[in-house]
Amino acid sequence: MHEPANRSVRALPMLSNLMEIGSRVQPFSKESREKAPRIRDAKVVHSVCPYCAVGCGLNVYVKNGKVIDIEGNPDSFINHGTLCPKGSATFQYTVNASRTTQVLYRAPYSDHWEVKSSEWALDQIAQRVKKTRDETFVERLDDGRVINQTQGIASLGGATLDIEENYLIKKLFNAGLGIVSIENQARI
Amino acid sequence: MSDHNGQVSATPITERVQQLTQLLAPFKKEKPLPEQPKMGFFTDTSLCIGCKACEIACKQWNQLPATTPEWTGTSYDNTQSLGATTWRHVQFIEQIERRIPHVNASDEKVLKLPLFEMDTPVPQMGMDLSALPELAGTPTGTALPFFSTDRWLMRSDVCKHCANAPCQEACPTGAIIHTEFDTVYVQQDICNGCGYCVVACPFDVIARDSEGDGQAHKCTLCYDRLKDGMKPACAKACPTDSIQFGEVEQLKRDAQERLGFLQERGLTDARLYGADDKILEGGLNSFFLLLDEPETYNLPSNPARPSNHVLPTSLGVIVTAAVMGLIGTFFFKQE
Amino acid sequence: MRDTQHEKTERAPTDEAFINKTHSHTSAIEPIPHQSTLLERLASLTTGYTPDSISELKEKTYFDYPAVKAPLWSWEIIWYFFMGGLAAGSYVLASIATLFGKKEDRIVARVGYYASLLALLPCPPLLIKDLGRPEKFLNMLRVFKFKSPMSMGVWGLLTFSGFSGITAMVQASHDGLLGRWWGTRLLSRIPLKLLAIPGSIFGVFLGGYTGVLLTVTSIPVWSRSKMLGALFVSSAFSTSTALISVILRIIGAPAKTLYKLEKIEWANMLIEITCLLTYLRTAGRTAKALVGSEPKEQGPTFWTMMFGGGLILPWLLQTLMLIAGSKQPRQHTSQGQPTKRGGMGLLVSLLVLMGGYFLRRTVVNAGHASSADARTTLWNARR
Amino acid sequence: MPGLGTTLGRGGATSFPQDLVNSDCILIMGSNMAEAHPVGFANVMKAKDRGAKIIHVDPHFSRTSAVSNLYVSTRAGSDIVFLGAIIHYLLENQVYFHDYVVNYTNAPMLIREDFQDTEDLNGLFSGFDPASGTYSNQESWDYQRDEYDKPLTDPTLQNPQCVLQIMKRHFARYTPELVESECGVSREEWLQVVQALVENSGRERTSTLCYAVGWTQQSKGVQIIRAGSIMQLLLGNMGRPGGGVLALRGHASIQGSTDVPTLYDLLAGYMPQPAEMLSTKPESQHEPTSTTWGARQDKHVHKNTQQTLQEYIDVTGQKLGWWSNVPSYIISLLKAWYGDAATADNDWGYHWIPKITGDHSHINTSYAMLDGKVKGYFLLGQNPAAGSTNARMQRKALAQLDWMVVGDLYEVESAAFWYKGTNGEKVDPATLKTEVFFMPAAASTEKEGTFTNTQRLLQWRDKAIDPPGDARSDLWLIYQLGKRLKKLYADSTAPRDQGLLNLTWDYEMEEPQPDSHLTDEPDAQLVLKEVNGYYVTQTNSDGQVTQYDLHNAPHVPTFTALKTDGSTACGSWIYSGVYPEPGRNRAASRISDGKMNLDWGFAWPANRRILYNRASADPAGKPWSERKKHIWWDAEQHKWVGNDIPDFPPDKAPDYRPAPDSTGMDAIAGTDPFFMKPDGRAWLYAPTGLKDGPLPAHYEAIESPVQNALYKQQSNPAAKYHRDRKDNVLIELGDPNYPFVITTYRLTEHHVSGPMTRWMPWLNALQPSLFAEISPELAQERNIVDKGWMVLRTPRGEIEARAMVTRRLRPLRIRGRIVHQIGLPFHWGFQGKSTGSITNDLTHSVLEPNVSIEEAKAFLCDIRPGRLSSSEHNVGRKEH
Repeated sequence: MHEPANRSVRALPMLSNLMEIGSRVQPFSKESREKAPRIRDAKVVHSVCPYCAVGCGLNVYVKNGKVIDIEGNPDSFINHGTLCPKGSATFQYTVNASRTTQVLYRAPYSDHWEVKSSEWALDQIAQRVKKTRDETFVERLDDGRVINQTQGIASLGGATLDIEENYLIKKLFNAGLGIVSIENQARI
Repeated sequence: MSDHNGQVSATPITERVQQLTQLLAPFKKEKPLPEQPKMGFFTDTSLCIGCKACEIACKQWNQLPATTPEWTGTSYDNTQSLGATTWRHVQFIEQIERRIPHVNASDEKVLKLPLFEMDTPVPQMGMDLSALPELAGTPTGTALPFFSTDRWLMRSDVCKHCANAPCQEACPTGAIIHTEFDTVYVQQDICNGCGYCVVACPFDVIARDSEGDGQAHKCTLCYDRLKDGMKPACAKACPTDSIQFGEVEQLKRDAQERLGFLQERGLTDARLYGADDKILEGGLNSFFLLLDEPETYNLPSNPARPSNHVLPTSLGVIVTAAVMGLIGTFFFKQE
Repeated sequence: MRDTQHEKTERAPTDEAFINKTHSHTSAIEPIPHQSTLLERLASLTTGYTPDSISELKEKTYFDYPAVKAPLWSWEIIWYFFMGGLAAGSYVLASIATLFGKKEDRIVARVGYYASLLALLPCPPLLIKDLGRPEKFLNMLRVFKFKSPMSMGVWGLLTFSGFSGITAMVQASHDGLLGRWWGTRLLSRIPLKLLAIPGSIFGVFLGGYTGVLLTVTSIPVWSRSKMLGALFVSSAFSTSTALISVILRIIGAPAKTLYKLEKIEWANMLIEITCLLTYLRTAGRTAKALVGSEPKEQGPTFWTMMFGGGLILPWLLQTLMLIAGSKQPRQHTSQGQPTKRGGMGLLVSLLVLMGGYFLRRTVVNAGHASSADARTTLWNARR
Repeated sequence: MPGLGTTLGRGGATSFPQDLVNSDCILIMGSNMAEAHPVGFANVMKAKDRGAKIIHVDPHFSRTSAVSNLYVSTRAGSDIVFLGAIIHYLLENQVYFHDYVVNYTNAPMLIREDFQDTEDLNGLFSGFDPASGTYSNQESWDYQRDEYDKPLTDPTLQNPQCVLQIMKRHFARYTPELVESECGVSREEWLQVVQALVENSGRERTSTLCYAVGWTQQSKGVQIIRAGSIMQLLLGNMGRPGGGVLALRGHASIQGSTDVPTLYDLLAGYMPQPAEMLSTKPESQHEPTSTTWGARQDKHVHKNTQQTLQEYIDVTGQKLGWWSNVPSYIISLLKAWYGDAATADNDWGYHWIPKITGDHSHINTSYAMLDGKVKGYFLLGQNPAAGSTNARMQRKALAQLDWMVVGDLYEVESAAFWYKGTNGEKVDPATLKTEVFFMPAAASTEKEGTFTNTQRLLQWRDKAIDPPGDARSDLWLIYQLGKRLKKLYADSTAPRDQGLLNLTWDYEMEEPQPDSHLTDEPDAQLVLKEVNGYYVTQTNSDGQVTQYDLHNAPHVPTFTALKTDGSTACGSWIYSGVYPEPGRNRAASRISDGKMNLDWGFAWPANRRILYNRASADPAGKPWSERKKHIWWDAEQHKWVGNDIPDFPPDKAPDYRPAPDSTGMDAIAGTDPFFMKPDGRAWLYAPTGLKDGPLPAHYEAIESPVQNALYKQQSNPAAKYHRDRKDNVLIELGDPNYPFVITTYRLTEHHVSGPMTRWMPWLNALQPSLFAEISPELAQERNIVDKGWMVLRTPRGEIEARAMVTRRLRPLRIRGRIVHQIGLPFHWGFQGKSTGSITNDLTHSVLEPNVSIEEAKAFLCDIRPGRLSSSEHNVGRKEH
């Protein structure tokens, strides 16, 4: 099967030895000798993949206050360390220059965002909620039945949030404020 | 170095010495590390679900930039090839027989709505159901094939980590080495981007990062991870064990077993690629189980080992030069 | 035709149907009978392979994506190959003239050694510029690897540069170009003949290794035939003979010497033609990238500027001149007249130089076309 | 998932993906599992290697089909024909699992004589009110009952009024011929599927059914799931290893967000939201949608109002079975919410909970928004402007708001709708009033908390680092907002504000998190403790009563400890047990044992991994077979033992028979595995709880190219059509302008409408553009060039996509006619690093009656080559 050239090499062991000059010893560099995975001394934080609902375990590697690597958790019986492409890309989901990290505000009819502080925004939102709730709250139906609800405010979202967050949303919006339209992706 | 200790006079000399040592550092060839068992990949395409987790896991671990997005329309493969910043690449090959649904002869052209002609009776209200064909009784048994006849082959391509790697043989700086794990590795502190490895590789693997550092790059088989006994990122991420990592000898035995398993299940086209010593006279440390001919996957079935060309071609040079020299001598000697 | 079957399974011809699917962008198969052009016929004749688009389309590939990477090399390497060939050939020719030439042939040696050094000068910069990381050029000297023509080439070039440099200096000392002082005296004491033989060996190396360099790759058009080294070295000889001949015809040289050069040139070209034809025949289908006429293939340039204009035409002219020259009684009496300039030979030599350049250019560029041709790459690897 | 809830008792996947390796046959239908759940699908691949047969039935040849043993190409929207024919086959050939069916399902129950089937009424069941478009009177669907209200049965299954006989008649015309003509599946291929299932079910073998939104996103989604569940019950595959129905859910905590619901019609743990329906029309019309559980009211308690807690309990609780425990669950919830303010005297604060007055589901709310009735909107991690059906309408609706709050990591379409449009469409901000607050959110790695995954498994995430910049967790946002609102209302004495003022709202972190710079982050563990439940008061042996608050209270060990006397508080009873004692957060437990992994996370309820696992043993309590044993009765220990936590009262012997007048759990026999149902049996036939009939019947999709072959009734009669909406124009049957069926799906490389993937260069490089998959035949018919552009159009909108001409799509022969299907992913929008048309601009907003989910998996469209004119000079896309 081998080509003639090779046969000639075999025929001439001397020649083949000659050809090996420079190929036998691997010229390692310093860097190669010292190579080490960057997560060698990193802190491992256990997490769960934020995408689909299979629930793959993640290991988040942290060094100097920065996430340096996110991989599957090999101990998890769900994924045994494996991940799909989205899960494997969780690093880029969290460490991404395109992320919006400032509170943005768009005034009515304005054509631009304004950067605001969280405190300011929270105060404003609370005031909007109070105003709208007070304007739209219905205590009783015409026939006298108590309903204590408002349809003036709605909420959407939860399937990507934590249980604890869902719990507080329902508790505050529903039990506290009387908002009825509290919905999430489960409906979609 | 010496800002506080006031060794001012020594500084320039030290610096120069350092500069010199830095310049010469690459020339210092470190002692090769003690040999470890050979490590490699067994990529079993019969298990690939084309999820491309390997591509991303590789990018993530090695922090490689994304390639410019380009929608190719070549099935679900928008990656197209391995490259300087793409070290795993999933291929998609559609092999689908066309079964043309039968329509009534009169309607063979474009059928416009509404048209509700039936060629099998749809049971109607109040119809005598016994008029319908009998249902099959107890099942006669089903022997479903391992894959349905329509196939969408998927394969995660990667550097083959050849036992006799043409890129390594070609490399004029010694940047490309066989590591202690017998993987083929480009030492980035050495490579000067001559590009010879690029044309030496028979598998479309190694490439020079022309938009980046100008050096040659390819799968490192996660050399850094191997040093700590960790699995390479792609093999670790692969959800279906299509990418298996381990000692080459063991992997090759597993591969044979898997091939037998598949052939027993009727996959007569299944074959191993690079698991024996045939390819490049030593086989591949990263080898494949294919479900079709290698060419279907753009794999050369038996590529030449470029370094074997050195002798015959040189012989040609010598003979030709000798003849020409003699002719020159002859004519010059002529009166 | 009524088909009572529920579904008809359109199986055959599977291959063709499959091709239709996977390669619909190649606008399917062209079964139109194709009137082959002159170049195409030449290509078939020389390579022994007639492209057959239908059977080639039936070969499997993956969406026709390249199966090997394209070479990174472009004009720097083309010029390096050309200049390196001139430097090598000139040195060897000069050495032959030194060793075996008559007294009047000294001028060949003189011009040859100088030309060699001059042609060599741009080579290292060209090579370094071609690197991805030019500043790391010195890393080339980290290893010495027989199997890597690139590694050997660097060492060979380095050594040859030494010989070429010293030889030129010696020659210059002889010629008094460096002035007269102890250094030049020392240099002029070195016998040229001593340098000529080892220098020529490295010259042959430099002239030929470039071909070996290309052959020791996976690019089909370069690597299938093992004749590229021979072809390049023959071209190195013929182009440098032409170069020296051009210079001599410009500065003037003994007619006898020029006549010798003409004969050498003629013979070299004949050998080059032989090498080229052998190369094409042994490369077969893979030579398509060089001789074919499809986009990116080098055929049109190759046939006109190299094969036709740069080899066959000057060879024919040279043949005619030699025949004419031998019929015309040579003016042996004019030995006393030292010089002759210009003439038809100048044209021939210039054509040869052009051919030599285009040989490098088309061969290197054919590497690009060849790497893009997955079907031929995969065919080439079936053995 | 009331499909599962009504049939089996709980609206959750009955099993878990890792159990698939124990399957002998896996039928994947209505799911592109390999692409949407690759890691879960790894178990399918393992099962296949172990010899299991993998069957994929889908309109679109996907990566799931590619690795299956058998791919069956079917018409979108014809699922019930396919499954109905299987049910017919099983019944007709008596190849169902007889002992299982007789003992564990309601097959022997007798149905009232006045019940009329779709066979009798040409596509309608008895009780339909055409005026309201609802089954306003479902009484005729009920069982025949004895004097104790217990159903009459015929164990011989011969009585013509028994469920099995009714089903036989109901499915009689679901034949292989029908499958061939309606699904476009050859009868041979269909038979292969049936045979594979039959061969791989029974005592020795089990088969699993996997489905996902391919079923739920249809106007009859619940009934398709019902049909699949019925098939599995007849085959005897429920509650057994390698069996069951695996509902594959698509979001990290979508299960969690229904368990601890952010849904308008549910309170925690699947108790319904109290309702006071607006109109005086029959109550069922405005009955809340029953998202995952199915309504459960005992047919014999009818209350028109739910003004008091007792009325609520009467309506929502049950006399029989597990739901008799509702009082302790709802009172503990009220205690968790209103703390000390909730007392027996004030009905535990029940009146503060708002009553729903209609269907306030997402799409209906969007329409209310469009009408200007909704002023303020919170969007937390959701993107209706691209991700919800009829997205164009959604964007219009957002523009009618006074204000909205968007919490997300990236500036998603819903946050940018006021200045940007799809395909380069001009939007003039000066005309849009909506005030927008964009609150940057923390990523999942930047906060701690719990996700509940597809198998009901709670898993805790530790926090890796602080979020960047001003980004904060949604927990922080809600908590801080609540604190501010409480302050704003602090002086109010108005009764309507007292709920808010009494709301317990103290989740202050006791110690700051290590390495964190955030000081005002609430303590997620405390919230989880409240969800788990705690003792408000405890009485020791001396009769001394100790009062506790959330911070110092002892944890409730499990939901059986919950009380009706107000001594316990619990945020979601089904999660009770997740945090049974201080320092023992079972969601954060990570111990894999290679078996059932009972110490990895916590699966509700009570950490049971395979639901209804009592059914893995025969009526006598012995495993059906050694090969498939899971739990069994240990007579010596007098309890259920085995590999899993028994999903059954642990000491209820198999031979226990309830007294005729027993109630609550006492009415559940030792052979009744489905004890969430009042009769303890799985419901092949649903005598109550569904709005579109007790049995699945085939209706065409709302938009279909063909007439319903079986009934005069074309599509689901009870669906919510929104016909009066001008932006919801529907394609009429036979409209030649819209001849093609379209179905949508996910690609592995992206996530839903893209908010979590389209900003990521790595993923964008893998799938850079929206494309539509069409067959070569259709491409030829419409002159569409492979890799070129094409426009897809419905009356709701037009979009452009790249054309991927592929044989993976295949024209079907439906009743002698060619029907073309188009496949379309839906991951794109106008924001992010990879942009493209919004697939949801095409979809309509007709909703499934039980759960108000839209129909995105089967509708009609037209196509043409080319691009949308507005985008021809649009952004210098690379594809040019």
